[in-house]
Amino acid sequence: MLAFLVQRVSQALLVMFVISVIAFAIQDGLGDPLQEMVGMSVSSEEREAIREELGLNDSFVVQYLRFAGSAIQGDLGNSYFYSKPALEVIAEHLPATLELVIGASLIIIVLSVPIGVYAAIRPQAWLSKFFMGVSTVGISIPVFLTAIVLIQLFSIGVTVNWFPADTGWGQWLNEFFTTEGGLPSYGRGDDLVHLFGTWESGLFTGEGLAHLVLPCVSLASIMLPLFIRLIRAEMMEVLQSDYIRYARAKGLGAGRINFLHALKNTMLPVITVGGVQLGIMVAYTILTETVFQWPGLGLMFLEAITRSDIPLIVAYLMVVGLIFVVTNTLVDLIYGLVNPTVKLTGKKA
Amino acid sequence: MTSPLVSIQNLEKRFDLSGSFLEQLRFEGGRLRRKQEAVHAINGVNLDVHKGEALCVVGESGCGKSTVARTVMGLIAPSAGEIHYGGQRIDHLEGKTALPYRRKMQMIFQNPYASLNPRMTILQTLEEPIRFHHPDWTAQAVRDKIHEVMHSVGIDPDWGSRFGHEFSGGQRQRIAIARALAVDPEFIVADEPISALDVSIQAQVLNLLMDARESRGLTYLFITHDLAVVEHFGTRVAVMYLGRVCELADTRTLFATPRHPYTQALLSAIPKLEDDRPNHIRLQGEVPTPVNLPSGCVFHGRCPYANERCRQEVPMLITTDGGAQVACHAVEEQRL
Amino acid sequence: MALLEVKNLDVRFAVRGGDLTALRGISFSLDKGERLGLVGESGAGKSVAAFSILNLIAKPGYIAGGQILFEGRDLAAMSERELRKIRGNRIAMIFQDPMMTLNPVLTIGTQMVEAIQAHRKISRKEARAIALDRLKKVQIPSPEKRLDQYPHELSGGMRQRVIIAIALLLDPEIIIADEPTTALDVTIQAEIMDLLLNLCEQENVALMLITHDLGVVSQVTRRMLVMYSGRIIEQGPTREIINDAQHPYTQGLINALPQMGEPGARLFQIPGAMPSLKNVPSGCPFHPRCNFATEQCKRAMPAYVRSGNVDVACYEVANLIEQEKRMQEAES
Amino acid sequence: ADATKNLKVAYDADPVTLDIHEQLSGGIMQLSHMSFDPLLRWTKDLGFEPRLAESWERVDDNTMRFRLRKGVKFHSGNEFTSADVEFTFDRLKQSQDFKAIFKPFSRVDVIDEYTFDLVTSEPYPLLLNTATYIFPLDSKFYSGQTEDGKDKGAILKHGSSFASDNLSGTGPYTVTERKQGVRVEFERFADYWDTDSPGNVGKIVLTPIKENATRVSALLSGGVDFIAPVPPNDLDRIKRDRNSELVTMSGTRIILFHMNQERVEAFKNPKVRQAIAYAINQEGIAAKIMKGFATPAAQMSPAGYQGHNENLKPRFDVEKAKKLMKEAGYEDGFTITMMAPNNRYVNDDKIAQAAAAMLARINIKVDLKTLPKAQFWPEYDNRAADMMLIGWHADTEDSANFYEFLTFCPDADSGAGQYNAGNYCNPEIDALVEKANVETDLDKRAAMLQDVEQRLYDDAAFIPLHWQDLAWAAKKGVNIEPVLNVMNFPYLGDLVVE
Amino acid sequence: MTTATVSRWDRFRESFFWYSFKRDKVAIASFLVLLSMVLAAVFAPLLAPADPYDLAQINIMNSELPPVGLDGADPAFPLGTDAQGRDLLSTILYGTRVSLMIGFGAVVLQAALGILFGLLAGYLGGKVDAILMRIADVQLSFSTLMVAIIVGAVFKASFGSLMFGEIAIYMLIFIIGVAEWPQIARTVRASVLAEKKKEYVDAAKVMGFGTARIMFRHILPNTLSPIFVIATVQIANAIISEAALSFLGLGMPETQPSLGSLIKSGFDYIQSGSWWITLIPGLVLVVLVLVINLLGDWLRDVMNPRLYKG
Ligand SMILES: Nc1ncnc2c1ncn2[C@@H]1O[C@H](COP(=O)(O)OP(=O)(O)OP(=O)(O)O)[C@@H](O)[C@H]1O
Ligand SMILES: Nc1ncnc2c1ncn2[C@@H]1O[C@H](COP(=O)(O)OP(=O)(O)OP(=O)(O)O)[C@@H](O)[C@H]1O
Ligand SMILES: [Mg+2]
Ligand SMILES: [Mg+2]
Repeated sequence: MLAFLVQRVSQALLVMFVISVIAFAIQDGLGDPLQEMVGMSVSSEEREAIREELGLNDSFVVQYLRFAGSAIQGDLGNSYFYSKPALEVIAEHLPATLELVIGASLIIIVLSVPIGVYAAIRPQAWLSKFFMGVSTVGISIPVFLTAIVLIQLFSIGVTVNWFPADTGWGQWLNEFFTTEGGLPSYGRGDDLVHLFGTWESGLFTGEGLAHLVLPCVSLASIMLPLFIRLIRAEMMEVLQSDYIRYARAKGLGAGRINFLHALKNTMLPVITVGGVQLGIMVAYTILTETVFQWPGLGLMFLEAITRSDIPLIVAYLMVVGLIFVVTNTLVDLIYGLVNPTVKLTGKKA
Repeated sequence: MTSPLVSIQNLEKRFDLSGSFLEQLRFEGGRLRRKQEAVHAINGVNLDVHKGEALCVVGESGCGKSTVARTVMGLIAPSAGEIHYGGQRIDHLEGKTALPYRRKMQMIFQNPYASLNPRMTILQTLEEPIRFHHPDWTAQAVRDKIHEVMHSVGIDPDWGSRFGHEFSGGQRQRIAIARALAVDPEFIVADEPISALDVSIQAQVLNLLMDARESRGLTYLFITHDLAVVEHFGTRVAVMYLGRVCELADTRTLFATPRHPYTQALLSAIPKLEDDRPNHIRLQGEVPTPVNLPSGCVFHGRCPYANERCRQEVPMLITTDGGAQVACHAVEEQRL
Repeated sequence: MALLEVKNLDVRFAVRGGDLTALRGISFSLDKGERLGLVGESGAGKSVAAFSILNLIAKPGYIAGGQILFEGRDLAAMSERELRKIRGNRIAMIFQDPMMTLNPVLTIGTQMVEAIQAHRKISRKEARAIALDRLKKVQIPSPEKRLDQYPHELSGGMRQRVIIAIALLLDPEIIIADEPTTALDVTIQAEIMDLLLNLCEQENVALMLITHDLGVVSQVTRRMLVMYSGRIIEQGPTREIINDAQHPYTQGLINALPQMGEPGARLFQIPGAMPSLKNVPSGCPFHPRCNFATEQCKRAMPAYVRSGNVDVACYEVANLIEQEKRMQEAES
Repeated sequence: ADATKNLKVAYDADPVTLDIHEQLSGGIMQLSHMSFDPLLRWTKDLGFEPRLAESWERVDDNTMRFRLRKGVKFHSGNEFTSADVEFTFDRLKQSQDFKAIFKPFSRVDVIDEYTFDLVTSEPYPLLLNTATYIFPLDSKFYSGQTEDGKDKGAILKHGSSFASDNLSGTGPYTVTERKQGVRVEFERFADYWDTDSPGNVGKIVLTPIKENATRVSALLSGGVDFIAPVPPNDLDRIKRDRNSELVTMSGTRIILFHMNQERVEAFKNPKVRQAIAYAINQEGIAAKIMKGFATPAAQMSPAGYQGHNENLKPRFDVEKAKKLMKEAGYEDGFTITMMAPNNRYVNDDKIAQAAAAMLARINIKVDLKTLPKAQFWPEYDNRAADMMLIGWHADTEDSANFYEFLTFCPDADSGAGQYNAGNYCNPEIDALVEKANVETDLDKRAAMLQDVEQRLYDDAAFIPLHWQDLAWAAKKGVNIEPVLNVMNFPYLGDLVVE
Repeated sequence: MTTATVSRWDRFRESFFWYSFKRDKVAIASFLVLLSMVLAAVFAPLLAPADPYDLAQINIMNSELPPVGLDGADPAFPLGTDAQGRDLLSTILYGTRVSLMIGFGAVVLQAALGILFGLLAGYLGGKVDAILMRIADVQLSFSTLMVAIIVGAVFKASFGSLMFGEIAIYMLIFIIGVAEWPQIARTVRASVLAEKKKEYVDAAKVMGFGTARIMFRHILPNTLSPIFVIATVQIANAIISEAALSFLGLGMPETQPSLGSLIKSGFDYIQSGSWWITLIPGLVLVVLVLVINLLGDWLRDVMNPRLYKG
């Protein structure tokens, strides 16, 4: 247990160190942060002076050491664009992203488990085949396309008149495919509830929730098929095992066998994969947030890149790296609690 | 007595369980402690294998039989002790210097389904070791050799282009034996070569091994847990318990007069065709794990004759009047 | 009426390229309190036979014909609901590998209690009491502790004891034990067999013991079936078969045992190996390996003939009996 | 009017700071017009409209006297006086971004509470233009020290300063809440001086939506009431939408190519430059890529500017271009590199691609790179490619500003020709511009500047493409049209919502 | 040998692989679609009506023509034109080529790295394993997207923006390859760990074979089927990753478009009526990725011994 924690902490530190070095090494390649800070007509001397003031003219090593020195004290520098501590900026954007991730995770959990289990129990049923087919198509569509289509359908709405409107069924089909639109397509809405610190939440108001729908659905659309397939595959394998046969030989009902004996064993590997995917999902928010202009970390990061806001980029990468390590650690802890046969060590399972 | 072909001296093997230093640290009673755990797979084994004999090693699962075999073959390094071959210490040899012994010593494995590389044809499986050890041979010579070993284990040379999975267990085991024989070894370690096979096939393989021994003058270190096989096949038997040899004797002597209480229990437990009820010597207690070795005689927890001395003192192998070597205080004290 | 009577059972597996017949025309019966042995080489169909008795053949397998009469009711035709009332309750099963049969993520207690509650409407507490009682019966050290342990915390021998305890939970009429000790050491195997035998005798439970160890069969059972390639080729009283096997395969099986030969001498060996189900030879499936095979053997499966108390499916034996009969007739 | 209506606005960006002297950019100017008032402001037809200054008169060649409106209050409640103007002027001279514009000015002389003189060092024709940049700050509010001992008036480019988080102006809206990059909330200032203003919007929520399509969707799906800018591709769609209204104006930002004579020998030859000018189809680009949302240009000064020369017309003629190439001895063409930003101007990368395709026809092979602006500008400063695309808007709304930055002989010391990536140098023209810059007779000055345009045209000093049009869109009932102008500073204080 | 050895082809035709392929309509259809797309891409220079890289062939006045069948279409441009006036059919053919090159290239690189490191980590164990897997862990802490953004910036910094266009395709291959090697390395390592326990490895050791020989000749071939399965899926993923990067403006330049950058360049037009500029390449991309995924699914079913045992 101790070794496990020490190992994770060292991994987190290593991740953050590597990121910060890389990010610093490449900062020149990202462009000139001054372009966003001053107007076009400012002279080169003025610019030089600002550069000097920001310490941008120092050598890489000097800059890095300065950064590392204050980073150890928990100060990752000031964002050029936001003119305040990068961590503060991240703290402000984090809730939006977390809500997105939470919402998407909920969708994934609520849908993937029943669908995956069903498809494993009844692999031949047409509904299973339909779900599997849809999920294969699902993983083949890039998330930004999904998002674009969702906006078109549910925010803007489409009017369909492909079918002859003079026939009853044609009219019905037209109406079936015609969408109203009206769901919010950008941002988090105005009706946010202030929780604590910088945390404003959209989870408690109708408007906030409405704004969450499309971004969450499109974010979930990448991972959902993966999870359905994973759960189905694991469950099918578990169902083949001796202990399931044995449970049947004991005369247990199908419900108990499927949902206790099989599902519990199925979820073990799923938990591990889920942890990794959760980390990846934080990264995928870059795409979703771009399309939906969701004021979270991903959008902030992408804008920081176009603005060469190095301190913010570094801080973002470090925080995301940290989030990844932390979620994985949590997941491993949960795994250790749920699975009686493992004991936590520094080694990977 | 002539000098032994293979000599295992004071062999010990521990498998570390506790991992790196960090993982050994543990909170206990509010204090940080370092705790090392190891499987004591072998704890001081001495065995000599003489030319031409078939020394059988028996014992229950986990007693270290395979570990002995694998250390002898150099697959794992011993924690302590030495292995000698023809008077030469070999356990520390590596690379080129070990090659001559690789040829002289071969191994046959338990699981015929795993011991053949599934991506290699039979021909490739047999050809590779020959070419490797005799790079100077002509293609014809190699082919002749393959023919010869295939013939001697009774597999049809026509099968050469097929893959292992196309054969039954017995046939695979023959191929594995052919592979071992292809480099003309003197000494063969067989780790439970027949326990995965059906009775009717067991007989075929056992016959084959006996024929090979006859025609090629092979020496075997034969590992098994089937005492009936030992009785049939072995010239001498070593009975192991928890990493120690507890009895070592000629086969006949051992089966006629088992001395060690464990050997006695073991022999009585073999189900015989003529029995119509199990009638075995009942042992008490649970089998101890090799992680926390009991003090004294490792068998004392299950032994009906154990006394205080057995719990304290490790018994040494002593030679009894029958010629058998037994490690038991009760036997030494003639309580038994 | 026999407690269990299997009549002409056929089991097939629907695999690519057509059906494989794993069991063909299996018939036998089991009386109350009787102990029956089922021997044969790996792949002969022993486990399939065991599972099909409980109608537990997993897809792609299916029962293609025949009847499994338990107290006169056909299990092969029963609904899943009714079957569930029998499984684990009237007929219990012990699986081959104690390492794989217990669910690794549930405690022993849970797995015992659920088995009881699946069949009896009693409280958890009462169920636990029963479980504890059974654990005591199988002589597990410190049984109270075991209820809250997970399978991986027990040794192989203990797990098999737990499984026997679970089998006994609901006082079944029949226990089917599929190689209950193959994965265990000789000394432990002897203890477990002893235990199983004693319990069956005490409770008057019928035992169907599946094994490939003839020694065990002879120790434990009174009647035995010999299977080869999905068929029963010989059945009768254990003693009689062990002492004087009729079928050439049974004879070979017995003679190939190292116990039977002189130490150091070549063993009797049956040439070849049991065919896989994909290419079962025509006629008597044993004929390619049989020393006595004639043209007749290749053509059709021989019918059972009775020699003493033993039923044998072999032309050679039939011919011998015929001859004997004729000689007797000639004599008289 | 009662200010009771709400307005949801989506721009492509929100103001980066509340300190309007920290940066000279469109976003900040928009903020300035919402929360502050200038002394005077541009009208739609580029005239001047008095705001905080009620009137002005020239005292001498170098001095202009302004009279201030009385009874104007800052958001803080402080009274607005000449002292505030002086404070603001001094602060502007400190500002890194503004000091260049205010270079010709030497001081503000306070005459009395409501009168002051603005003094230049030399006669300066653009005095009033520049005065539109003076948005008086609340001197009392911005003086003194914060709790942690920092000067409240400090202008800090990075790191937070008092002024970047707090604001007190005289403008129609106070900032009630601001979450940078997410939203800014404005509320009508109750004591706003301009009681004649028809504006009836009480609350404005400004959300930045950077992605064009999303911004348009936001309007169409009813999420916001007013968006800017409108991407050219969506003009049609908005026009067709029954609930939305589109306003477009031809803008003043010129988009052009520089041809670097120092990198490419051939560009030294005026014939080659002219050939390129003939090869580029400005009309095509404006029609197809800009969807008609641009005014094809043959010069830098847009109509309305003093330098605008009516006679100069785009001269697309491939045959002529080929002929010129032949005359110049480059019939077989040559290869050049081209660079353009891809997220700075409307369709900038597509314009560059189209231009490259057009040059291919006269055998000039173009190796084109498009870059995000943060990477483009450093390359631009290095003059890293043979042809580079740039857009320019004259902060002074005056032609001379174009020449000073884009065609003057580059001089690192004076800063002249800072963005002249063509290294074009014609001292005669420069001298002419200098002369115009001290000519206070505006008609004479106009003639001089138009001459400059003509000469640059003849010389093909650069390749003008078009003036980027401006477009805004709003829900029906939001009467944006009257408050819009070519500078793109919507005077939202006067906005009427039905 | 006297026997007539069975030819590889016969062996293949008898194999389970071929058998299940013949029987699976989806697999056959997917394979045919993929094959035709690959062929079309490979022979794009022969098939395409125009060369989209040749700027002299483009006329701005032809821009945004709709596909044939719609009002205002020009038969010279069967799928219409994009905003620059390029023939969409040609750009799609060339774009598919670029996408496929990136997909395959990235996976080859991934596989090379993943196999090498996976083998080393799995077989040698100990420190080598610990170090390699730690690196993999660290790298997995970032998604491909983030790695790509960072590595892309490094590339631009070290090669300068001008060179960047030429090397963009190699850069993307490199980025996606490097970003995803841990996936393959882990799979390889897992199967090496399983294989290493098997006795044929011991048999090889007993023969005295060297480490390299055992790793590459004996173990590697036995880990190939899972590699093959994930490699297929990874091609699909690589193509999607590239599309995502292009969508964010970090991928292929528009002058040398991949399917992703075509979608991106059309994205601005989708709502203004010129939907075909985005939708047609989008559809091609989805179909391409879909058939690869379907083949991957099928391969998984065929090759996963756990699912077809018994
Ligand atoms: N690589 C290893 N790491 C850790 N422990 C090991 C390893 N190999 C063997 N052991 C342990 O060493 C002990 C002896 O194992 P060994 O394989 O020699 O037993 P065995 O007598 O051959 O048993 P079996 O009859 O089951 O083959 C066992 O407790 C086993 O768990
Ligand atoms: N799911 C299945 N699909 C196809 N064939 C099967 C399946 N399960 C079992 N079989 C076949 O049925 C035959 C009988 O198998 P069974 O498991 O009953 O043998 P067994 O006698 O129990 O052998 P063992 O001693 O190895 O347990 C075998 O040939 C096996 O291949
Ligand atoms: Mg072993
Ligand atoms: Mg079985």
